[in-house]
Amino acid sequence: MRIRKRKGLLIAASFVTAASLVLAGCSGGSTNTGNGSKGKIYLNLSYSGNNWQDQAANLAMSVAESPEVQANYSVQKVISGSDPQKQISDIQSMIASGAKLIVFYPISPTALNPVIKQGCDAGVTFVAYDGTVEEPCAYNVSYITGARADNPEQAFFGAQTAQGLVDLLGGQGKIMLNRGVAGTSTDIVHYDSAKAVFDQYPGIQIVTEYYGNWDSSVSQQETAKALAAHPDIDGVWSELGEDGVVKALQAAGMKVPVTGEDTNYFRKMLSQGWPGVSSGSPPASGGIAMKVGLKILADGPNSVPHDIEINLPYVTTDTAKACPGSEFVDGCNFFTNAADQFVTEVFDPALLPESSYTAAMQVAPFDKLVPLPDMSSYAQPEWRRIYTRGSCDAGWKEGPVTTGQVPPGLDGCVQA
Amino acid sequence: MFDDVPFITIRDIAKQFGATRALDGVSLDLRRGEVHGILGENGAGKSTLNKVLAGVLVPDTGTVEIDGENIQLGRPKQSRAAGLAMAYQELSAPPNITVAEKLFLPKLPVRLGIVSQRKLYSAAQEVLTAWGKPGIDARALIASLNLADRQHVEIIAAMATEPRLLILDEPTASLPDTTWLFDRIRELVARGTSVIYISHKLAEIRAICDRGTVLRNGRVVKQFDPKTADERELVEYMIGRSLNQAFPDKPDRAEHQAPLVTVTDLSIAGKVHHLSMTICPGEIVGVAALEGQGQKSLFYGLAGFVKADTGSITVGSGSTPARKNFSLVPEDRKTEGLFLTLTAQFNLTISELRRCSPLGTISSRKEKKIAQGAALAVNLPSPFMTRDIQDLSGGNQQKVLLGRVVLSAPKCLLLFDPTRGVDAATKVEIYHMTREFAQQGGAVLIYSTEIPELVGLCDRAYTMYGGRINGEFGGETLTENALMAGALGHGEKVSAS
Amino acid sequence: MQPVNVQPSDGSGSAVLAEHSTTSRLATIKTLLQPVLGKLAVPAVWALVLVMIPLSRLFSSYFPSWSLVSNTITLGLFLTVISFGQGLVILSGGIDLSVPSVIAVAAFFTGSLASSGWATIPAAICGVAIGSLIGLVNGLIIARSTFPPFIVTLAVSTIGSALLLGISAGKPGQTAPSGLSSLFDGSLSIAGIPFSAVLLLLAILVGSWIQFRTRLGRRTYAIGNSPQAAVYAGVRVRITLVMVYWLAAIGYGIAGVLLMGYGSGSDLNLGATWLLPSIAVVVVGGSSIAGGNGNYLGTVGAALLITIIGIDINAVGLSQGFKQALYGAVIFIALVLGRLGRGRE
Amino acid sequence: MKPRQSRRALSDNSKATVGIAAGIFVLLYLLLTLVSPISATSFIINNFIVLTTPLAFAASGVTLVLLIGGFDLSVAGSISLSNVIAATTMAAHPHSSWGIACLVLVMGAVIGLVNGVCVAVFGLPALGVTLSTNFILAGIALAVLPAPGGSVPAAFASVLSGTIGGTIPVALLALVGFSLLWLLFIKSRTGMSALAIGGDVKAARLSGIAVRRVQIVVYALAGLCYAAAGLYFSALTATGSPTSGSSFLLTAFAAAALGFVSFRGGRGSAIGAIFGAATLTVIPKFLFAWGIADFWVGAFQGLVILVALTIPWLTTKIAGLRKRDGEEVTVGSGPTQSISAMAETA
Repeated sequence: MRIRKRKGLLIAASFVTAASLVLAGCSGGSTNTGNGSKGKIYLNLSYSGNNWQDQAANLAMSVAESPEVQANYSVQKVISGSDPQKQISDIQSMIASGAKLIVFYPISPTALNPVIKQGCDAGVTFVAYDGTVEEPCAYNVSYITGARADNPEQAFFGAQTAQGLVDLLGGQGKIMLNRGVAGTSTDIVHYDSAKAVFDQYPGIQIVTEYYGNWDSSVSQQETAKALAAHPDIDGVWSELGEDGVVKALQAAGMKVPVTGEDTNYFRKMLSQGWPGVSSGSPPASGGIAMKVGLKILADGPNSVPHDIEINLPYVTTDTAKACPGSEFVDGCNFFTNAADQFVTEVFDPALLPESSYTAAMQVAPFDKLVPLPDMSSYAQPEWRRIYTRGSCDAGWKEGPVTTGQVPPGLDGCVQA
Repeated sequence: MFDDVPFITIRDIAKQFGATRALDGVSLDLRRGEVHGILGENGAGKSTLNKVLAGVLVPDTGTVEIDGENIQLGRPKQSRAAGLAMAYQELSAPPNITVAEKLFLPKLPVRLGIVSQRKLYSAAQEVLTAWGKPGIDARALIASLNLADRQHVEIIAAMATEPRLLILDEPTASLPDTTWLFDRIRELVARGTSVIYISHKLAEIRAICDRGTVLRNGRVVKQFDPKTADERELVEYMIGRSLNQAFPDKPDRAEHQAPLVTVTDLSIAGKVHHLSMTICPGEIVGVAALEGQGQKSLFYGLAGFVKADTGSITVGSGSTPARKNFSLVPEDRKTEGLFLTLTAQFNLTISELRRCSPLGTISSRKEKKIAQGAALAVNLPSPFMTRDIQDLSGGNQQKVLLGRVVLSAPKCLLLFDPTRGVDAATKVEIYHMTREFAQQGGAVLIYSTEIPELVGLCDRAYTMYGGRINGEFGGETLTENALMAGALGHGEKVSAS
Repeated sequence: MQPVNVQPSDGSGSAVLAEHSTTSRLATIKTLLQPVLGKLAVPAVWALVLVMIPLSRLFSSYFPSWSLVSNTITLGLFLTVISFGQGLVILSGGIDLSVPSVIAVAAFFTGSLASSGWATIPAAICGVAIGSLIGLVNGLIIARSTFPPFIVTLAVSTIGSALLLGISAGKPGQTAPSGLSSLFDGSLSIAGIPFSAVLLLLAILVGSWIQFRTRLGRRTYAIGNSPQAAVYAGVRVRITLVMVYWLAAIGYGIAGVLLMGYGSGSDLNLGATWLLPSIAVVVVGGSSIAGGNGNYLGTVGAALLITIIGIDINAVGLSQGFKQALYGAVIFIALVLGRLGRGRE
Repeated sequence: MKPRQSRRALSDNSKATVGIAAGIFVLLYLLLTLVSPISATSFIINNFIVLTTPLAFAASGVTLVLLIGGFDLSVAGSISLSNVIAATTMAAHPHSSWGIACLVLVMGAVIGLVNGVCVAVFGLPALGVTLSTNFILAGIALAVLPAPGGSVPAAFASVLSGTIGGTIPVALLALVGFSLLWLLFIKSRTGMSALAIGGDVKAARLSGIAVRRVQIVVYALAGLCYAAAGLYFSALTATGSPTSGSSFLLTAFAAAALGFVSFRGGRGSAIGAIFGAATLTVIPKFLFAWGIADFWVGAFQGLVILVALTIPWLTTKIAGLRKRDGEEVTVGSGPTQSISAMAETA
């Protein structure tokens, strides 16, 4: 028995060591370690393994690996996972290895503040995309408080999609809310701004709220459960994962207005007449954040505002239009043959014109980078600062914003 | 030398476990400085009694008084405070602590809550030397000690507390000899300690005890003076029936049959050294040995659970794989034999599932039929089949194990101390079943801690010492004294006639 | 039938020592209650399931409705299939943390094979097979060593997920083959009964057949009860353990494929939300967390019960915090009831 | 630094395993400094120790419970709750942060006490109880603070994550202090009893140890460790997050495994677990420096845990070889070691 057991464990141990050698070997080549001379740029993801993150990272890498950037910078992609400690540790390592620019998706708006402060003091430029961080020295590039391109007053994804749903229902009806991941500030911002709109219409009754975790599969399961309890609902407000909501409605044989973010399947349904509004977080922000970072390195810290708002996409049933090939031509906004969960907003005519479906699907370095326009028009108005920085600027204090923003009365900052 | 007013009075202690009454109104008196022997078979209630006295078990009824002061039973703290100390048979020392800790547990010498290492080890070494065992290292881990030393530590831990009542439960199970123990007992007794000496070895009780009591099925059946009591009469009180008709009669010796099982030059991992033996079909062969002489490795080796270094085991014609021919009834029912929270039927058929599941699916009809068959063979009442095995008595549990083994119809049956913790009536049944198995042409190898059992049941017996066979006895030479001598290591190599 | 907690015989090995029960009165009540509660765990869970249906009226004026039942069946199906595997592993005395990564691997390979031209069935079989490799590796390491299953399944599944992330180069999105999504889009329902009801019935039959009616199932009970006694009863512990973890992973793989069909698409976090419920359901179903006894029918009942509770909570829209606290409370109550049922461990 | 004691001292094998755990960490960190020299500067070392401390406390708490043969899954929920309570109350009363810290520690101990009572007095299975308390605590944390927020005053945070005189990290002092407390604990009566219970609970009860009392104390101390981990995490991130503890559920046990704590009880040291936590924290840095930062990181972490499991087995093998001539180690009336080892599954 003693002899057999030792032999068995030797097999286990050798299996383990062999596997690690194999991994070490083949992984060596996959990431290009920067050499000494060039400045170091890092793209640091936290979540991974879903379409949005993958497309944003591909666009950012497509920008960073373009020839003109490779001339004087080397770039490395680091995946930290959903453990705040791990992202803190990785950022510390990047700072220690002399990073110039870190473009990152923060796991939390607050947990990274101390380490970002350390980095800024050491001369590192931090640009956060989609998620925001409260540390002042970092730049935020996010759509969360963004306004619609056609009307700068209509801001906040939650508020605009809520308003869209109310308009589709004519101000009357029972609705359900499919929220994101509980305990995240992004979810709270969307929810509060949407609630502020719904509260202004007595005819609208919110029958239930549930958490789809920004995931199509979970959203579909939770929506199916909710539909069992409320088969008489008239509309669904949703964050990411709205394609799951639509599939649940289709399985229940219902066709009611749905508002949500920008998955390909949802826009395909919109184009086939499903009533709803597709707005939501554009993966293009990854590419844009990289370009913003490069501009800061080239033209200095004040060349761009610290708080950048990306326009809030807004596609309705009539404006949903399929793109013929794999390029964005004359206002088309989704691809017929793309996967259901492909996130369509990978193109921004002004800030990321080089973008394309192929660059979003796998890294395709852009041969010519279009310089960024004057970013001051994309600066976040002071009265929305509290949503991304957790507090108002100097000279401003918290209070309801009544002018210059629709819908009026949302929390924000007012002149002190 | 002390007045003979009773110092410790134990009044009708009773304890019921489910179906069986382990203790049925036991009363005892002890004088100061008296060594009182308690004699009884396995399963007579001896250990249950001392666990009640030690406060680890709560009796249903009964009181204990030491020097007139009543002890609240069921609280180990109270029993220890009242000056009572225990040396358990199953060696109550966790393997990962040191000798010093065991000696002082549960009252480790502390300064401000912290046990000072230096003080602990030096005090422990003093105790060990004081009690005649300087050879044991106070810093050693219990796991690194051999069985004898472990038993020494267990006994010294109890004695060192200078108790008013010391209880020793089968203290010599792993000791090479009794001289060290008896000297220490005499020293303690001289200082006024009363001792309850529990054993099933009459010779020891005769040597050390002032008075003796025989326990059977939880009741006091005989008080005796060890010096004068007649051995045969005491044994009959112990097993509650006349000695001879306990065992099935042995067939006349079948001369020169070809052996069914031949073991040649077997050695196992430093435990068994170049051992050879034979078992003929229809023969019950016994093994007598003290604890830890390699008999366990021999039995488990034959059953195929321990790999042999050298030597060969052949059964019948060729040396077919061990598992088919041997079936083992393991030593400790609870940890090695039974699936406690499952039903008796599950325990019965677990080894022979292949026969209950013709097309891969177990058919409950076939399983029930097979289980009934086995239950009949070991005459286990059928309503027990659906009860959880932990609800059955020790005897019935052992019968289930035997039923499982009979079911797999081995050529050779290996019984390792099968009657340990079994009531007297079931023991007789087990003896008869073993004989029936042999009569059907099977071979049986049985190890037992009780020499009289081996003498009564076996056709032939070996004695083992230090992993080697040092004696073979059969027919007239098969006597208790011969087996005991062989087991103790000074029997010369005697070949059976 | 009297429950016994201490062996009457003495001197036979280390007897299980009774705790000092406080008052004898409490002891007698407990001895009366125990046998009743012990055998009642499974029917109790199913009774609760039936009680919850009318009770759901409290949560929504539309309950109880046919859509409640069909949703419970469909969503309960996934938990039933996953908790079969987890239940088998817990029964053998271990615990399996590789649920999420096996689900993700199986779904990913099924999707990618289907999209590269394979027919649905072979793609699904191959996907499940690849996913089950994680379970096979778990079983091989656990059977050959004395490492704790908690850590082994954790380590192997971390490696599995990382390999999947590497192989898919972060591009996890897979669309389900048409055959699969038809399972759930109502097109296959027979007289209004969703096809998943048929799948659920199939899962219950196969699951209980394996646990109660096969040699593997019996041997798992034996190993979970006492690995030592299993060895001496001639049970080949090693091969059985390898089969247990492998079969469990096949169960998770099948669930992954079904989930992919349900959502007609998947990403790498498809299995993330199923690990803890799979353990909770086995506990609530009356199986002992330490292994050795358990009943798959109880687990299935608990899976449906937890699904219905999920639907009711969802109908009222409780905050996530309250939901999690309630979840913990349900497990705790099940533990206490289980404990009373089994008497002294 | 080990006092010269005979080989067969109290915990000779756990001293050896602590030595090996420390050795592995030191080796990896030296390798790290070779690959990225900057890691040797005191600033980076302080960063590293502050980063390791929460995991070190969590792993020590888990080790305490593993030592007595129990299991504690409530590590994640307790850390989240402690972090959330600390961040919200300190935001409201910034100047009494140290008082609040003590309150949080007491709260952690009380939570541990509840676990201990359920396991020891009611005899509920430890895995089941702590699984349910984990859910309950995580739920309460989410209810108290629905989204990341709150704040930890700079004074409190900078003390814990700062250095004294620019060189000696406070976190290092905290860990060294905790290790001394651990050495005292393991030498105390309760500590030794805990070790004995882990070895063989029945034998411990027969030897007169108050098993219940020790179990309750151990679970309470574990709760205290988790609260300490939560507090240090608050200092590290200067804020509260309702799901901050969720990643600790698995990393705490992995760190214990890397610290060679036995999962079957009776063997292991919190100091080993602290080095295990340090090793687990240095791995991502090491992989980062080596250029493996992409998808393969997770694979390496899983591999390291598996390799860590084989090392204690190797040491016992080597120790076993040295004792070749010694008497076979038999455990009381049980079967010989080799037989039980083969069939043993955790």
